[in-house]
Amino acid sequence: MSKLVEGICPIISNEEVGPRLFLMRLDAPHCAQSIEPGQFIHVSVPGIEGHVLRRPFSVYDTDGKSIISILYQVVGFGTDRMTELVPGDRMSVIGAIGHGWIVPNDAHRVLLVGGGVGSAPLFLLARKLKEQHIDTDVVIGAQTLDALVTYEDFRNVIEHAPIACTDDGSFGVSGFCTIPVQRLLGTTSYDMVFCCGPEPLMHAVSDQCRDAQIPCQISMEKRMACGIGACLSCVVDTIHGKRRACVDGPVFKSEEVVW
Amino acid sequence: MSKLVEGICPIISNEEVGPRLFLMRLDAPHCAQSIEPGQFIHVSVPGIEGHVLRRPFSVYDTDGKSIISILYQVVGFGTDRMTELVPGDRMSVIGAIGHGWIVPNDAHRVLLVGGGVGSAPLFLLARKLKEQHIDTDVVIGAQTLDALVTYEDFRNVIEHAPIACTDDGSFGVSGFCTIPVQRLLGTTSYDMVFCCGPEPLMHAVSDQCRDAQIPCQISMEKRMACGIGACLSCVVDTIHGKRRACVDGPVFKSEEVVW
Amino acid sequence: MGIDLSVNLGGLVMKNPVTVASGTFAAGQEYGDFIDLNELGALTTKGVSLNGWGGNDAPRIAETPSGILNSIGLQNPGVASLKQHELKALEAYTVPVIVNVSGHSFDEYIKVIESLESCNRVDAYEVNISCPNVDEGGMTFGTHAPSVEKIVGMCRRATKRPLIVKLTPNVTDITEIARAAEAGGADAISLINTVLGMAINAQTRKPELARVVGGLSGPAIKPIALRMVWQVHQAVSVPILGMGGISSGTDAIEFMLAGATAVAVGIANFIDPRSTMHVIEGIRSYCQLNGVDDVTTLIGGLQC
Amino acid sequence: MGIDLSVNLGGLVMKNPVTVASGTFAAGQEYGDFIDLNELGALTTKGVSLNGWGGNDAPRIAETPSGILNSIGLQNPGVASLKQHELKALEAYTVPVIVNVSGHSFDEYIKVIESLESCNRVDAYEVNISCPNVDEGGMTFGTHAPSVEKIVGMCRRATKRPLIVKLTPNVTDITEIARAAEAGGADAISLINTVLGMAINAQTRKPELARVVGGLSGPAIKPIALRMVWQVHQAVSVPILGMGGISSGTDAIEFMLAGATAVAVGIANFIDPRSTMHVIEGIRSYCQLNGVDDVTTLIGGLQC
Ligand SMILES: Cc1cc2nc3c(=O)[nH]c(=O)nc-3n(C[C@H](O)[C@H](O)[C@H](O)COP(=O)(O)OP(=O)(O)OC[C@H]3O[C@@H](n4cnc5c(N)ncnc54)[C@H](O)[C@@H]3O)c2cc1C
Ligand SMILES: Cc1cc2nc3c(=O)[nH]c(=O)nc-3n(C[C@H](O)[C@H](O)[C@H](O)COP(=O)(O)OP(=O)(O)OC[C@H]3O[C@@H](n4cnc5c(N)ncnc54)[C@H](O)[C@@H]3O)c2cc1C
Ligand SMILES: Cc1cc2nc3c(=O)[nH]c(=O)nc-3n(C[C@H](O)[C@H](O)[C@H](O)COP(=O)(O)O)c2cc1C
Ligand SMILES: Cc1cc2nc3c(=O)[nH]c(=O)nc-3n(C[C@H](O)[C@H](O)[C@H](O)COP(=O)(O)O)c2cc1C
Ligand code: FES
Ligand code: FES
Repeated sequence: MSKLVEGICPIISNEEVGPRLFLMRLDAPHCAQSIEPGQFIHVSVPGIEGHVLRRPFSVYDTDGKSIISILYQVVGFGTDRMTELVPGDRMSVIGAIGHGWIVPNDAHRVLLVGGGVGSAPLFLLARKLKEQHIDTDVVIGAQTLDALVTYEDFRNVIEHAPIACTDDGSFGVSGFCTIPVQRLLGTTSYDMVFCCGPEPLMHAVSDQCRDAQIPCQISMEKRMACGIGACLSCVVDTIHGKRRACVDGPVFKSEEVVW
Repeated sequence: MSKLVEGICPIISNEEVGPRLFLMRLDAPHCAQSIEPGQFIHVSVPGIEGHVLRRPFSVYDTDGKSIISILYQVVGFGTDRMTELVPGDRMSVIGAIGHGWIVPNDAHRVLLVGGGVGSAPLFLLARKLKEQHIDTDVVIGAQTLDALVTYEDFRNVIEHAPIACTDDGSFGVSGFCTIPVQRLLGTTSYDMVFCCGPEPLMHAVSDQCRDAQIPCQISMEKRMACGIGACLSCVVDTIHGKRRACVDGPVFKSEEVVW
Repeated sequence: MGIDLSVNLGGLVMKNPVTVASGTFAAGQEYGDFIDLNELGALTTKGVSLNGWGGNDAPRIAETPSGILNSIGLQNPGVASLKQHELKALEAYTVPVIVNVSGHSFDEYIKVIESLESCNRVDAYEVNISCPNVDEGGMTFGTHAPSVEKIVGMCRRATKRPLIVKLTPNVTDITEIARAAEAGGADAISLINTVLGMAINAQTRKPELARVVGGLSGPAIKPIALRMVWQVHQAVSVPILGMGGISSGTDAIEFMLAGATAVAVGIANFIDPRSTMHVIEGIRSYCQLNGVDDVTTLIGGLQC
Repeated sequence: MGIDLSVNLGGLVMKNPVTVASGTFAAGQEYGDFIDLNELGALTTKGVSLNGWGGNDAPRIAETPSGILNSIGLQNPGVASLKQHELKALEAYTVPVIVNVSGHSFDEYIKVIESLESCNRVDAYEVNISCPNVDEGGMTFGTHAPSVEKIVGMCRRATKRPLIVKLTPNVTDITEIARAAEAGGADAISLINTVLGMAINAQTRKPELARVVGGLSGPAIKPIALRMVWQVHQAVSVPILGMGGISSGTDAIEFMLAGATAVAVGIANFIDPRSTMHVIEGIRSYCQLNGVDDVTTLIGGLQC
């Protein structure tokens, strides 16, 4: 992990892209130039002075020079307030933080599984895999079609069309991501599965991978205070003991996690 | 005092009119139609959720139908946040609250003394005095000329030009309001003096009036919680015991106040 | 679905679990412009002493992060005045009335209650034992278990009406105090009163309150209040009236899950004079959304 | 004007009054990207026990109004590991180091101190007596004056280094505990540790923390902390290290006016990793603006 920097970053755009889903672009050269897929930023949302913690968000995309974007879902006070921010407003951003996805040197074919906004930290990975000419399948799920906001982005980057799942069957597979994942694991020999989403999904996919004997990495979402490794708030139980999601993760090998 | 109402009021305009001085116009028919000079509103500033109290402001002016305005000085967190509000934003407003200035039926000539933003609650009074054809002198003070923002408004309403004082002598009398007040009390026979401003000024003017045997009313600024008479936060020591500034005041007869 | 919001707080039947925190609502009249007082589960009046107290000097309040400090000092005109004016005015309403009782000596509490026994507009007493106790050398009654048991026992003998005892949070072990109150005969326990705090103005180098220290309340203390309600719920069998930073239905539900039978809305009334109504509506819609048809099933329902 | 910001905290000389609150700063390395650790008045490390503890299950934090609850549970790798790694790494710095010491028994505290006596990178001890005490049946050491005097006395005999005793605010009378610490031989008193609290998720009906209860800190508790510093300043003659919600120079000045000789920045580090530097700068500019040329003249300078 490179040196951490805090920057006061102007917002470039902040658009609603789906139900309670927003894409925010920030001018954050200190992150844009060093970001690795799977890393996150820790932001201080302006105007929530009674809520004292920063909020962590995966970096969704970057131009590699100055702009980064995050894809966020409105779930509480802070994300609600974020929707009110307009271009020119500023946020303090610490980043890029954490250990991201590790692509094995000899990988030929991999599977990406993203549930809900869990697909956010996978998009930069998809780009990187494309650059490295690694054959990539993508399974993404959402409650409804209009929440499947990353579909087009993935389709533009990877060779095969992403496999979509919707809880309500409004598009693609009807049901959870685990259905197509099970099928793919049975038919394709992957070198690695990368998964992010709600914890039950990650747990299920980890089990599927273990049964299929395919290595899997997952990105843990734990409540974070400092976000830089100092407070021990964000621990994940692993076979090596408690590890900090912020700096020892957020990406962990699924076989090391104790659920 | 008429029935209290809470209304969610759109902001019509919010302009900087002097150093750290702003004039905000609100669409508040429930206040505009019933307001009496010297009454105030108790507002809930949006976006200061870690600061839990409402803020009280005197009503500066009204069109008598739907619009009221307040003249506020930036002194802390809430007023600072208020400067960021733009037309269309809304504030919860309780009002109009309190007992305002009482103009004696037989008054012929009166003196208004306003120090700093203390001139705010006096402007509606000046209008009323004009309607009632009561001869009115006005003394207003500020630190500097550019903070003397109510000067023009008073001049447009009252017959005599207001007497201005500036601490730095940049306009009018150099020094505090008490200097011209002393002179006027010696030369003119007033039926009532109405004074609002910093507590030391009100105390001094009260003493001057007592010595000159002219009745005086002052408007007390006390920290307020409920603003409607329920919590006993805002008490003023009077010869009748403790009285609530919010509903028993904010205007008190100066001879009743125990300093 | 008809949702039953009614609760029984140690003999006091409330049609919904919401009352107000003493001292934030006077005796209700001031809020009459904003809400129908009869919609409350109960109305709790400002603390009353025998002959009245003048209270502390101003400034009496200071704003702190997500809270306020107050040092009103239990200003009140005395029990005779309460009966003559406020309780008389409340005859126009049907809402149950809880009278909050203060005293500086064992004797004063009893005299206040005795004076109120003849008044029909009193449905329950809330005995505030956070006052400095002259009998025991100025120490607050409520911090010393034997004093608590003694004062509660004396109050118990003075009335058959529901007796709610209000505890101060400024103690090492709230369960010890709660058990003493229960042993003394309390029908219910009310908590928490304010947390002792202080604010300083760095510029003037003076305290923000004339009285120097004051009582902290509001959202800032909600975690402390919830913890104490939960601890006391496990320690005693009498019902609990929970308070401390409640401003929404969700807050109220949290207190009920922790073990409160009813809740009181305090400084939220200052922020929004209709807070109590929002809390009641919030409880009702929580029940609706979660298929709860009897609100009492939530009491102590925390899963841990 | 040269402003003298240096203070003497019970024998520990600090070039400015600002350290960090134990547990919010690890042993400093993580903050090295943001600040120069040598600019701190002192650096206080995370609590260490003899053989290390695993701490509590996650979730370990919850956000509350103007504060956070934590239930880290003093996770630490043990004193040997601290010496080998963190204290070794601190040899590259000149900042004075305060090591925060934890234990579950009288004996454990002493063993931790004894183990650290040989290490030159320790400039003072801060003994955290808020842990559950196995010797006295699980009750927290810090809530019982005789235990406090005993444990402090034992630590005192184990070291000649400055001994700071850190008190829990969860007591009826903080001055009684502070006097016991002074009697036991403390060179300084540190306060406050976190206030016991709880948060509940109404939707899941579960506590927000796996451990159910946790410690409240942040701006929400500042009024409580200020009040206790002020009370203790009047009760003892040893210097005080004040903390609880400090995030600005103004906050720090308030604590010093209340009686603190030095201050610690806690969760403000999480919000802004440069907080400590802002606090130091804020103290300096307050002194400049107010003609204070020696910061120690502010200590206990409250006018009331
Ligand atoms: C490494 C990491 C990467 C993340 N990436 C994304 C992303 O790309 N897009 C996105 O929409 N969300 C992401 N999240 C979740 C996001 O941090 C939360 O949704 C957000 O903090 C909620 O804030 P709030 O104020 O709206 O909610 P509140 O409920 O008010 O938050 C209260 C507290 O809980 C924490 N919290 C709430 N939900 C979560 C959660 N799911 N995970 C961790 N902490 C939480 C908040 O940070 C805050 O401290 C990520 C979380 C982590 C740990
Ligand atoms: C009846 C009345 C009428 C007022 N009319 C006006 C007016 O027309 N124009 C104007 O600029 N100001 C007026 N004030 C003062 C105004 O209320 C305060 O300046 C404002 O509340 C400061 O809020 P803040 O958040 O910026 O300051 P902060 O310092 O952050 O406020 C902290 C707390 O102290 C209170 N407070 C701070 N200063 C004062 C004060 N001077 N008087 C009372 N409470 C205070 C706040 O309301 C809040 O509760 C009036 C006050 C009263 C009581
Ligand atoms: C201004 C004020 C006055 C109070 N007066 C009393 C009182 O007279 N008797 C009493 O038992 N509690 C009194 N309290 C305490 C409240 O009833 C309540 O216990 C406390 O405020 C916590 O609730 P809250 O956080 O919702 O305000 C008072 C509180 C405030 C803020
Ligand atoms: C995450 C966290 C961990 C803590 N760990 C310790 C500790 O190991 N030892 C200790 O004495 N205090 C510990 N504390 C308490 C702090 O040192 C401090 O007393 C408290 O947080 C109040 O300061 P604040 O409000 O500025 O955070 C911890 C606090 C937090 C938030
Ligand atoms: S959030 Fe502080 S260690 Fe991970
Ligand atoms: S502010 Fe509550 S009585 Fe005046």
